[in-house]
Amino acid sequence: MATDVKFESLSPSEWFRRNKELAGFANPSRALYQAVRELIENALDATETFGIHPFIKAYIKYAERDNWLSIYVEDNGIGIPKDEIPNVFGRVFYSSKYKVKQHRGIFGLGAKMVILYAQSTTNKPITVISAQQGSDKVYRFDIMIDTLRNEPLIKYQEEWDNKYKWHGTAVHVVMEGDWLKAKHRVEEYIKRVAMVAPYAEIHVKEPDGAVIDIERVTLTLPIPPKEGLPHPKSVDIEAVKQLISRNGDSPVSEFMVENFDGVGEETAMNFLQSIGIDPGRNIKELNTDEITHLVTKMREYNEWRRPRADWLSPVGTELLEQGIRKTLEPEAVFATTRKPSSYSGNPFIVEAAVAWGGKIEPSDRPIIYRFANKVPLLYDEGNDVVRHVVDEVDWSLYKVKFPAPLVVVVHICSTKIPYASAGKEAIADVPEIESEVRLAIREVARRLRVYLSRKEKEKEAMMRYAMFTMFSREVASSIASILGIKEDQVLNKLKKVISRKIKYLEAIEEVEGDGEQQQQQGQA
Amino acid sequence: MATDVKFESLSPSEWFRRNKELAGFANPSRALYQAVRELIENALDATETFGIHPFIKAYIKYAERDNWLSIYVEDNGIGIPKDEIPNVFGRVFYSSKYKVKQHRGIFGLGAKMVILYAQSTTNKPITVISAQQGSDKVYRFDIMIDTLRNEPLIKYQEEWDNKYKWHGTAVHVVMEGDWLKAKHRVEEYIKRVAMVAPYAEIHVKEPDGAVIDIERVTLTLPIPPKEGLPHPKSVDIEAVKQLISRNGDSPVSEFMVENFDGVGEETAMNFLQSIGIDPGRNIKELNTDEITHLVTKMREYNEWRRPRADWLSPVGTELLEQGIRKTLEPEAVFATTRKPSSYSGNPFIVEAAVAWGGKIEPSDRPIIYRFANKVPLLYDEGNDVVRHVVDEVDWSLYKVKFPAPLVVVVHICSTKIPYASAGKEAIADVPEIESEVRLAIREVARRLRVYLSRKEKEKEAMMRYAMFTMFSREVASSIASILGIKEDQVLNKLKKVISRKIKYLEAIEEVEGDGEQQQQQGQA
Amino acid sequence: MESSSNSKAKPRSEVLKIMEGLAQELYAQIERGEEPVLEIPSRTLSNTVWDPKRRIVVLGPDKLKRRLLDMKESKRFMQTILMLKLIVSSIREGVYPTIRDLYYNGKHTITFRVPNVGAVRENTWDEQAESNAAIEDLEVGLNVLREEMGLSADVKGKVVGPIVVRSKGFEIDATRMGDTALGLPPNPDELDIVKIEASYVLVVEKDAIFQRLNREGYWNRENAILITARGMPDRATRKFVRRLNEDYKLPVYVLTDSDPYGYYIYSVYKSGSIKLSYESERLATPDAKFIGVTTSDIINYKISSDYVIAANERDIKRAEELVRYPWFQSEAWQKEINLFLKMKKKVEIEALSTHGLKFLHDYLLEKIHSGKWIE
Amino acid sequence: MESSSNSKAKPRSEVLKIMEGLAQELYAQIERGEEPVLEIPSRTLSNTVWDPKRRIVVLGPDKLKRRLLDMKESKRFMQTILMLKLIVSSIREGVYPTIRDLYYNGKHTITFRVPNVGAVRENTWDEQAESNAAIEDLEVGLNVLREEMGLSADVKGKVVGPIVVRSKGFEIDATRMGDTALGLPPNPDELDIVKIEASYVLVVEKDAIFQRLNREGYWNRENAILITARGMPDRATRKFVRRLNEDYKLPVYVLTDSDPYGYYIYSVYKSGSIKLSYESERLATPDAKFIGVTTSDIINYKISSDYVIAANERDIKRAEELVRYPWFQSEAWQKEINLFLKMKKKVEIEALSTHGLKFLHDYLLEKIHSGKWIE
Repeated sequence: MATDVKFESLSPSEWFRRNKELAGFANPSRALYQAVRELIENALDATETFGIHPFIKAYIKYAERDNWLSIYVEDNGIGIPKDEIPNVFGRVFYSSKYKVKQHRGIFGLGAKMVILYAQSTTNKPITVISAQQGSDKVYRFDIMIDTLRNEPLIKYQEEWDNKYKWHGTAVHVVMEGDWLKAKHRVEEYIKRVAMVAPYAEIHVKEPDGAVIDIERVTLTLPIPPKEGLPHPKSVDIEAVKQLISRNGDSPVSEFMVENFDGVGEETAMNFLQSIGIDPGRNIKELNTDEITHLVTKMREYNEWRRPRADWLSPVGTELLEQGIRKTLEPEAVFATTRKPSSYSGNPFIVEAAVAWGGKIEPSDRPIIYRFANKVPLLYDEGNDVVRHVVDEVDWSLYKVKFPAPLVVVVHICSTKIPYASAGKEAIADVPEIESEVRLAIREVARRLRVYLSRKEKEKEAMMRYAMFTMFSREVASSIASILGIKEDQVLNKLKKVISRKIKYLEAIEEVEGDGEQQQQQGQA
Repeated sequence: MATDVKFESLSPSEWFRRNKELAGFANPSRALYQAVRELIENALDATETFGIHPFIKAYIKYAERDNWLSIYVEDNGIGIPKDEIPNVFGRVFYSSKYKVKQHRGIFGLGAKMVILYAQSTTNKPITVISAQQGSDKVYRFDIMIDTLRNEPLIKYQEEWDNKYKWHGTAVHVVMEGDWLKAKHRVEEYIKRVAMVAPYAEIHVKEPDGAVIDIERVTLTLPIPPKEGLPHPKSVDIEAVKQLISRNGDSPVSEFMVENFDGVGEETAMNFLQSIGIDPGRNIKELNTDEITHLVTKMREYNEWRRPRADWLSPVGTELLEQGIRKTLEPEAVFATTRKPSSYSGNPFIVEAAVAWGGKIEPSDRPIIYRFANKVPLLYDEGNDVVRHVVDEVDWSLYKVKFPAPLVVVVHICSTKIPYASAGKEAIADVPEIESEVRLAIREVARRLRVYLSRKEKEKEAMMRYAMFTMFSREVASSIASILGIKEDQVLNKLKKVISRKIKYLEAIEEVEGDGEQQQQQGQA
Repeated sequence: MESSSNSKAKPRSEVLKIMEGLAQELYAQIERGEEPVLEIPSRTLSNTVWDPKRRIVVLGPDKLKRRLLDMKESKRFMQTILMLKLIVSSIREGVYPTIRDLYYNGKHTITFRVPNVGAVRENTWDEQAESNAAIEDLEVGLNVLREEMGLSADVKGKVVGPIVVRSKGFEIDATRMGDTALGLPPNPDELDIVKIEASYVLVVEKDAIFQRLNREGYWNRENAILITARGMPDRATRKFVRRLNEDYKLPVYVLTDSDPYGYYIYSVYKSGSIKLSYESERLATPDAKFIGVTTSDIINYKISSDYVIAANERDIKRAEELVRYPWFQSEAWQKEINLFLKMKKKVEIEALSTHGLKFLHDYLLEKIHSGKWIE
Repeated sequence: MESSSNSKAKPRSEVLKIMEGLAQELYAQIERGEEPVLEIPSRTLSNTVWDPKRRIVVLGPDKLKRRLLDMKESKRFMQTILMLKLIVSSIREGVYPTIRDLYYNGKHTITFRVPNVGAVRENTWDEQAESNAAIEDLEVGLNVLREEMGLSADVKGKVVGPIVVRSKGFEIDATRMGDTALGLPPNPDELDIVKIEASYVLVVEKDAIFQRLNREGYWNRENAILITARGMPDRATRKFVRRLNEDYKLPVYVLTDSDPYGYYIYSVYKSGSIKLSYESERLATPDAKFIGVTTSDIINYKISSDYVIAANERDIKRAEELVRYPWFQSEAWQKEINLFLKMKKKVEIEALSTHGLKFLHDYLLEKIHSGKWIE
């Protein structure tokens, strides 16, 4: 009498094809924006991460049907090994980015979703052309995904001599899309990418003929991130079990030193003794309960060294200022890169900048540009920790009165960005990050205050001279009228008094100004 | 000179373990709420969908460590076949719900995420006990997931005689969680579930000793949804290709009639001729371009029958009213279930209700309860189509003046709910849905107006009598004072005039009232 | 509710009889078994008519019937009759209540128990606006002014200059006040004018300007009666100005700030307001002439933009109303108001002091004696 | 800026000399090469002192030095001296400007070109508040009242009753006004009081009540001088009331609504305001007695809750200020204001009419003759 229920298993690619919206491919306009974005981020990751100045071409055109678009993105990156090309594009959950290291993309899903969406809507394969640095050949693959098996289907394959020593990757795809609705999003995205990557050259051609040419402003590149180890506070039991099954044939203390960041020999010994596990036992011998105990305590223990930030790649104060100067053309900009910090074992660095005046339009509250691992966050600002912190700041302390031409830029880079939602557009209110963001903003705000104060003071001195002279004239005229004498007779005498007074006041301010500066340094 | 980059492939379960937040398991409080929710939704799907009155027990307790919680959820559903139990709980992307049919869960991910989260944080297996209807045995499995292979690991297995003819499924899990932060969310969730499932009995025990007892109010069950076929407007090329490879050995016309909803023989012929494909050709013979052409046109064609709603299961007007009456205790409630409609080939039904007065607290705008496929939506209301529509309504037209004790309940059921974000908390502004929501709300609002009008009119008649008498007394007293005569002398004569007038007015209103009612029917 | 069309002041005894008559009429209706009905000239805008010959707005022929047994009118009916009683009592007792006194004197709560609803409570009136409306109903319905009923009110009017009046037997000579002034009584129709030798009447919006002109000897030099009511004139001041113009044919000149509020003050002296048109017949001075300050004075007298104030929303709105008033249809006024609407600028009397503190006198003489007024 | 402590009225010629003296002093400073400084008694709250003997607030000994060459004070210095010139001119020309006249007369824009900034433009003053402050500075700094300087202002005060005054040679007998009243002049110190035979002075907040009492023969029966200033009294009315009390020892009774605004009106007659304490010495009547309406009258005279008005935020706030005023520290006043703060209820004079339209007279007689006033 059992009710008849059928069960079935889906491959990851089939599952994501059915649930496209979960990866941001909800409708033709969103999908188009997402596709451009995924391809450009892959291009950036393939270049600057390896010390190459990015030179990216993105051509978007209308294709054979009304609502079909062709997207072509080419980079000058390190290229992909011939044998890996089909899997990198044709197998969901296949990636080089599953590492403790800062990447733009991290889910290993982006490029595959582009293909899945394209083949579902236009039934056309994606074309990938790639050559590694120094490769004699250039390889081309036309790929689709066999969604039932989560495997690449190679539709066409070709190779030719690499005459011009080209290296990089070019991707061409035809998919359904809605350019009119996506245009603004795409353009805003490119503009913001340029803000944190002033060393990149990006050329975009849009279907309607518009062209965006982002020129390189500097040859300086940020230092690429290194590949790292997980920090003991950031792991879960499952991850440790995997490490044990892979590398597990050594004493527990050695296992810990070799497999985790922030664990020295002495720390490992102290820790293990404190939780009652013999450091000399082979890790293999621990039973389930002991492993549970070990990991639970690892996450609670507070004596580990901080996670290293070597696998992070901040933009850097100078590049950030250059990028902002170029994209916003402000009167002044002040940026800072904070020291590394961490939350739950994940290292992160906060960078912030304020830009003032120039071509920035005054508005009723600060305009915010947010970035996470150099990726611009365009939506859901109200939920973001940065907006919360910026709103809390009492800007009047920094001599800013709204409406004011003020932009705040915040970049958070981390091996794991804590997004507030799966939409990946807002960063959650993690206390450690909130605190760093606040300190970073305060630091640049203080420098803005010094700048504005100086401007103000110069203006004040001029105004004082003007006021004294104007009002003295009026007073001289009144006294002269009452006493029946000549105005000049009074005024000339008054002018002497004024110039003595002004010299005196300037001398005083010199002294006070020094005091103020010292006080500010004390606060910083 | 090629840069050394390593590539690796991840299993779906490993991928989701690393990206828990994408499935709503972002932190201990969110994960606890999400786990309770996934298990209760599975329990409801296993019961009412198969004509069983749900009887669900959910016990949440503190476990051996401070931040560990034990969750036990038992239902009286159809049970799971013995052989399927390990896969259903231990293999990501394995489900009975990948069908064109309304379910609460649809991703086939929920229960697995609970296990993944539990084993990652407490290293304990999940315990599943299940028996199908009429089964002689009850089966128990203790399961973990081998995340590297996406396979269930059976840690323990047992079976015993089903002496009490029990059927259903019980799940027990121990996981990290934050009850204090999750408590409010869990309770609000249970309360809202009860609102749309008045036929369910739910008992919840909370770690702090609190108990929620949701009693059954009715024995009526909504008609369970049937399993359906996809509508031609809702498919993509990849899906059609899969259908062809599975069922593809028949003429195109026959293939269409058999595999799609809303396609009769004549429609299929007309369609195929209009796009230039010979209906008699075997579907197998179509080449890639022809399939692309076929599917593209299928999605554009407007002559298909509307998708059927047989695979939807609305709550129903009566049950909805009962549920609302029970949970909100209002003075009056009016509900409606709209006729099925569709967007992009997906059928949907909108149900709406307004509840007024009673224990509802007056507020400055309508309080909204939103449901999608009977799942309460608790967050992100500002983004939801329902909030937009409710805010647009000019409630004064319906005799509602704020602050008012007004609740609006909207339930949208569909084979595919168009969520505005991956957070699954807000429904997007799809024009077809927006329009149905507006019509549904207007319909119940009109009934509210009739109710409020009648109440008002009865009160008015009483007030008129009171006013005439009161004011006549005052007038009689004044006239008597001026003329120096007795008040009664004037008043008694006036009273006669009043009673004649009142009878006359009532006769007139009888006639006017009929007119108004006719007018309202005209609008409806 | 029949009304005579006689516009002369009535003694209080005659007023009493008229009011008692209304009560008798209503009682007669009730005795006949009829629903009590009050007939009152309608004070709606649509029943407000411009009388071009008399140059005032008057009430047209429309009357409204107010019924005791009509939900919309029942309370208002009761209020009118309650007020009738209150005023009748005050006349009989020989007191002179203010309209606020009457409001309190008549305010009380009446209650009635209704089945299924409970006790219904209703105040005879809540706001003074309601008791005031009842007084207006009686004024219009019986053609009797509140002053004739003996009601007291704020009186803002002050007078100096060549006029001698008698009140309650005492003669007051307004040329012999020094720096003080004669404060007008609530019902100036009761003043006997014993002697009047003025060439004209100058009405000044602002009290402080009135004081200046008085101290600086203006009326003496000009043989003029100087009057102020400190801004918007009360009824007594309007009645008095009208009397000087109507009975003694004295030209009346009005000096206000140059802004729509000032124009409106002039307008009230001249013709009343549309809303209170039932008063116009008794209170308006259609002959009143406006001597400034006008918008074109800003240009003609070169008043620097420093002393000119930007008009606000309310000024503009008021000017847009004024320009449509029937008594502002003269070419001169249309020009002035439209100029204002174009320039959107106002200026105060005192701004003339930019040309020196004595300039005000020169300005007045030029306006009055060179015929530079408008009307 | 030395000031004499003489508080008698000064003739305008003497005032002129004092003002010229200030200009001479400043010029002397400038000739010596010193920065011009004005020394003015400080009008801050901290320099406002309660003089328990005289029962008024007076300015304490603090003086502020205002410097021409201090950014914070430069403009204010200029404004004060500009105003000095304007008033000197008006005295010399024999005109009597209002403070608004002076505002316009002195308002102009001064400009100056600054390198790198451009033309800086600044008005001598923008708001009348600024020119008024300059006048106050001169009054305090020179110890000369604006009335003595001959400035004109709105005068709201009216008087009737047994008093004969002389102004500019004319005698006016306030018993012989009938229904009219004597309007006070801007500077009542210039009035000669020829004859005064009253038993007391009754100051009434509301003009309409004043009219009622006048028409109903109150002052005649009571041999009292009746005064009103229509709400908040102007300086002239306060000066006049003070003179009747100080020079002729007449008791002064004040009748207002029962609300903090009414109490405040009484307070202004009695002691002035803290903010304008520099006026108190010249304008206050510390002997003035309050006869009501008080909060406890609501209970004692059984005024129904229908006629009682709920106090609003502003009332409460004002009462909380009043209760701390030094001249409200008597037991009776503390009781009344605290009762108000407890009940949060106000009531108007006219509410007494709930006991009949003649009840007001009974109330006044009881309050005055049975000593039921408070002070």
